[in-house]
Amino acid sequence: MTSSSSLPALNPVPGPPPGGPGMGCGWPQAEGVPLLQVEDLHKEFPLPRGVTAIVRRQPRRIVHAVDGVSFALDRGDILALVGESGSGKTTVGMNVLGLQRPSRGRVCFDGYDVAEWAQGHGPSLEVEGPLAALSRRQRVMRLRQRAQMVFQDPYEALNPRQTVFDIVAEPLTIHRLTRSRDETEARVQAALETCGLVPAGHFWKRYPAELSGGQRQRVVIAGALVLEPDLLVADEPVSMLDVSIRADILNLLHELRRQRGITILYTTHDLATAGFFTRRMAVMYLGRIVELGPTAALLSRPRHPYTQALISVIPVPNPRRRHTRTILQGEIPNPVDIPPGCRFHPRCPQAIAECREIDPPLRPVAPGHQVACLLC
Amino acid sequence: MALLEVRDLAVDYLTDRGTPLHAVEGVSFHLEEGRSLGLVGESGCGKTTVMMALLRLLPQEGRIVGGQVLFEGRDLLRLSEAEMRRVRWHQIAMVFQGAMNALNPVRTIESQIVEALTWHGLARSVQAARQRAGELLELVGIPAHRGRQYPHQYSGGMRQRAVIAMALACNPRILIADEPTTALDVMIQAQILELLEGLQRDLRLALVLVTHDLGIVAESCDEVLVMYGGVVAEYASSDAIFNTPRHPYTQRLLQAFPDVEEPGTALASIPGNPPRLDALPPGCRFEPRCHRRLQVCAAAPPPAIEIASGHWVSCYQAEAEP
Amino acid sequence: MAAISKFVRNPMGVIGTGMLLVVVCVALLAPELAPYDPQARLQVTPADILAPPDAQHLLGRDDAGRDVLSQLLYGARVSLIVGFTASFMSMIIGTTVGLVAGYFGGRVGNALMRVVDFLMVIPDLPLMLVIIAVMGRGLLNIILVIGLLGWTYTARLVRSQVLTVRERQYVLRARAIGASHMHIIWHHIFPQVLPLVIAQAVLDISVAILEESSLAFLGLGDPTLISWGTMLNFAFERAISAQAWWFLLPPGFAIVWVSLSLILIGNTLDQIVNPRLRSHHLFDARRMVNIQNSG
Amino acid sequence: MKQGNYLLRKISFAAMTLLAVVVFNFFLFRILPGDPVRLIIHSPRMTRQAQERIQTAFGLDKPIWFNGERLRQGDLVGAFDTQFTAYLRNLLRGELGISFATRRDVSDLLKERVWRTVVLVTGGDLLAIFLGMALGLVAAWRRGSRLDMGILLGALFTWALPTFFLGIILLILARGHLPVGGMATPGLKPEDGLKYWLDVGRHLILPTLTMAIVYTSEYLLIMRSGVMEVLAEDYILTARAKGLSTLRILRDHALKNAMLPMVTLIALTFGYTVGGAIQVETVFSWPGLGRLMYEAVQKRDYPVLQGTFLLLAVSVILANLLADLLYTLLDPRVKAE
Repeated sequence: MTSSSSLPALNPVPGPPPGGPGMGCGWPQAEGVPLLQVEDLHKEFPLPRGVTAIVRRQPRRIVHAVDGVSFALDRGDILALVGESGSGKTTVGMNVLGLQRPSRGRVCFDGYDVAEWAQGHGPSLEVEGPLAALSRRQRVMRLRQRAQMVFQDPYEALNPRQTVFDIVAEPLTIHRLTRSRDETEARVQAALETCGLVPAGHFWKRYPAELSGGQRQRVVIAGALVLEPDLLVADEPVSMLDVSIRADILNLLHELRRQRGITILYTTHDLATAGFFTRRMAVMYLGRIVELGPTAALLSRPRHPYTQALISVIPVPNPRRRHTRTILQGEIPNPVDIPPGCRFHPRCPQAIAECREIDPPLRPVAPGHQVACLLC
Repeated sequence: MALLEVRDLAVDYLTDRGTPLHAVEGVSFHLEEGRSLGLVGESGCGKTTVMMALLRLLPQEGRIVGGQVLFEGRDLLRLSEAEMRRVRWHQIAMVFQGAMNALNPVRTIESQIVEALTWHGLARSVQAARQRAGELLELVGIPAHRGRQYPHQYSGGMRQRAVIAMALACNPRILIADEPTTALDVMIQAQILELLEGLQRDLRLALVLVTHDLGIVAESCDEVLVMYGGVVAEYASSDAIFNTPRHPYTQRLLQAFPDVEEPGTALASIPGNPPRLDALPPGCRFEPRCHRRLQVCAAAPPPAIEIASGHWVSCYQAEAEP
Repeated sequence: MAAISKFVRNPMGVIGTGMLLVVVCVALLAPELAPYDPQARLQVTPADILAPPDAQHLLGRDDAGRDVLSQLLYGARVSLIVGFTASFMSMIIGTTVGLVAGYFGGRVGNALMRVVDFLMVIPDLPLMLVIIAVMGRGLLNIILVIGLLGWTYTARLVRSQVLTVRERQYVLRARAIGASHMHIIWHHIFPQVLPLVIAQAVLDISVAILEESSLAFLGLGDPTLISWGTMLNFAFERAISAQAWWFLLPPGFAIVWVSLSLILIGNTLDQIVNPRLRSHHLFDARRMVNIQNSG
Repeated sequence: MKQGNYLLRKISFAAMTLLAVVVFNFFLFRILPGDPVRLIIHSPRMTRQAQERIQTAFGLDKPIWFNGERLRQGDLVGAFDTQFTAYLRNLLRGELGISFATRRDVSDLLKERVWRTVVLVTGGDLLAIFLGMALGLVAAWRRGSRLDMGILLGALFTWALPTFFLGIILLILARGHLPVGGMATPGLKPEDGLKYWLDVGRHLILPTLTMAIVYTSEYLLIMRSGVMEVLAEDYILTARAKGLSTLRILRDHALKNAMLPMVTLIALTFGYTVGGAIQVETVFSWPGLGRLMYEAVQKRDYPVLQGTFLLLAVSVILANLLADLLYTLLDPRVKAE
């Protein structure tokens, strides 16, 4: 049983306009830089203060959702961002897409720091190059065309009052990418069929409620794909789906990357699915990447105690291979009060005295493999 | 005599127009004291319905239309509602899916445990009941003094622990846990599973674990019942299900399940969608999606065959090698 | 479409609609239907004052000898005009405030909701009495007062609905594909709110009609028009001791008729667009086991 | 501490609302067309002394709320020597002006009548709350049954009834059996002791009943949908799985949870209840605040109107504050907000 036999065939699509992806929106690919480069990203959410807190002049309490995350993603690459809820992985995705404005740090998309564009109210920044003449809003729209999102819950991500056609055509209308109804229909059809909804005409008058979970998720992907983006941020795209459907969606993403060269940032809590089709993996804990490396190495020889524990508790579907689990006690601390020193030390089974004081940075331990731990 | 034996259980749901939908048909299994059974299937396969029918807690549209539920030889389906109330919680307790909402938000955790004890007459005084509630909380790893707190002051994992403590209040013979770890993080999930395994061992509980996650079942269950579309696909020991599965659905489901110890292996998927209750196939319910279907499969549902001792398969090709 | 067929299948909704249609027809056709000019100054003899019903005057005469039936028919116009225009005003204001406060939130949203809280706490009828007593009793004033004070509940309803819709992933998706705020509000938020707003607006019409009749009964109706509330005011002041039920009861039951019709419609709409969970956990469990005894 | 936040917020909101009502009350009667105070001053029905008394009491020779002239002269205190400050000063002293119609102090009038309305509203409201909750609970539990349909239709029908019309119908029906107007049979005095109070009680029956019937439907409908939502919650299923009986679940799990939101709703409904009191008191000539307000409207007695409105608004605001405080005590979740 190979994966490709169960794959939907990728239909030939009216390809991107001549000149490579991105040309259509007047934003050519830059040479020699990663498609996406995140540097020291911070995202903080201040908590509302009560009246008494203001009167007593207590400092504003801050949720450190993302607390210094850096990584780079080359064109056509795929990176899994793995973490439990509260690790900040979804927030990273939102900041990469410019749906939230980072508190600090840079998010460089094709050489431009898009962090500054995101729903800011400040003065329009001077940028050089092909986008110089555009307003902030126009630049954000360019980014929207090139970076798209796939959502966790296909039951929630589709407006129940829109038909499949309306949903997939909506980005085209918003970006005024098509000149005629025929052209819109052609592109919607192409996107739907790429995502395995064949024949497309059979689906596009339907409402989301008439579709199964897997079909809905395909519609979500088609709605992103219709803009022909370079980057897809897939936020837990299969966690709400049944096991028998998951593989289909993962295979579809896999093929999109292979055949279209789409770059994918895949956030998940599930190491097992991440291991299935990613080449690199980053494990996040409490707003920080604690281990980043090649998937195979990371899964077979995890270095960070957190990664080790996380892998050990994944249930193995075979009773003959039951193994000892390293179960961490307690729960992820509140990201308002991040422990001093190594943020993992209060739960770390191997912690030593120094861990309480030193906040370890990511250090290379093998080619392409970095760990933030004093003991590694 | 088995502690619990379910024979040919069938449940219908009535639609608005009064037509019955056959949600569950011909489900049989048995459970011995101190053993654990995993009930596996995808959403909508009827696994929760079976458990609700055991305790006669189906929703208003639900009807038990056939079968027997023998608890210590007594058919629970023939008890009066008042007799049934004495079985619930005292003999068979249940931890529901989504424990977040299983606790009354305006009452303390302790009072909700005490309620179960006093209602079933298991405490000499309220004082004694409180004492016992504290012990139960300690048993599941919650400091006793936190019993005086309200559910919203607990994290998700702690609420699930509290619900388990409440389920143990009356020393039940059987504990049913319906998706006890869904919506919990992997680490918390592992904590809860370890807790359940430990309790089952120490208290000689019979445990029924209802889940969609094959991995959980492989780790914690002695026997496994795989359900598909309201019927039993395969019922066998855990080892047989995972190493010599005979039903095509079980086989495919296992291939679709990613194994972290073998990253990079291709994942299989099952084409199509699970059957809808209002459009059940006339033959085998898996037939439209099956990669090994024969003509006979579409004609009539296959009977359950015991191909080896305790290994039941509902498939015409159960004895053929895959 | 599904909503319409659900409405048609609901007897309460159908009866309510029928009852409302009757009133609307009466209001439109009042000049044709009314046997007399209700305002006309009549030559009356003492016997005509509060004369009981007879063949010429099916509902008798009032204290000025005028035909009660004709007044009743014309009265429908005032009730419906006040009800529909005031409720329409409330709907527009309430929806706008609710959308802005819910979608944008922030300081403006908070300030708007404080205004809503404020208006909800002030007792309505005394406030209206005071304002009308000072501003004058014209029809326009009455409509304005009812309309401008009646939007708070709609605003709250819309806001709470917007707050939940705003968090849905399809709104996030709309942002991710580059939709503007106006696009999101118009295409993704408003359609989810509209059904609730309409159901509420229908109920608001009946509230407005009841409020107008209360004001009129308390002597603050438009003096140039005949409304059911004014009729009751006159009847109560002058006819109750004379036991002239034909003057007292018809306008009262007319108000009940029209407001009941609207409440039935509104309640049915609310049931359809606001589907609370279909079943609950406390029902007669004895029916659950349905096995023929087979030993 | 968090609970303290909630309380502080509620108290400051109530204070702001009060202030807003006070300001509104002033401006409505001064700024709006046909400034009633000035009209009355020039009324030929007033004696010269009375006119002068009003003139000084209201500071009518002064600017309305801000004296720019004085401010420019650097006189900060004088800048606020205005009609508005005069109004505030009077208010703080409890002086609400003099009734045009009866020439009595408005505050005396209010003092005399306020308890009569309190008795009526409290009695009617308590009865309505009790009936509404009980019937709403039963209807929700027996949802979809004939009993539920009957209760629901009854509630919708009474909801559609104008309060005053219900009063009139009861008045016609009860005439001859029960007293239908006033507070006591003429001739009886408080000095007559028990006999007098029993007579007052008999006079209270019809007004209270009218209030109760009208507001029962209000509470019933809210309670019914509230209980239906609670009964669909998972913890009710847990309670059934625990083996509890239906009555026990209704009492220990459904009732309390559904009642909590009712507390604030009852307070919000209090505003309507006051409006209902005006109508009921008018119909049954019950000499309370509502009847006072009706008479003031009829006679264009603006000081009385103003004073009554202020008192009613203030009491509704305070009732809401009280409900919020009560809610804090009852619902553990508020503390965590």
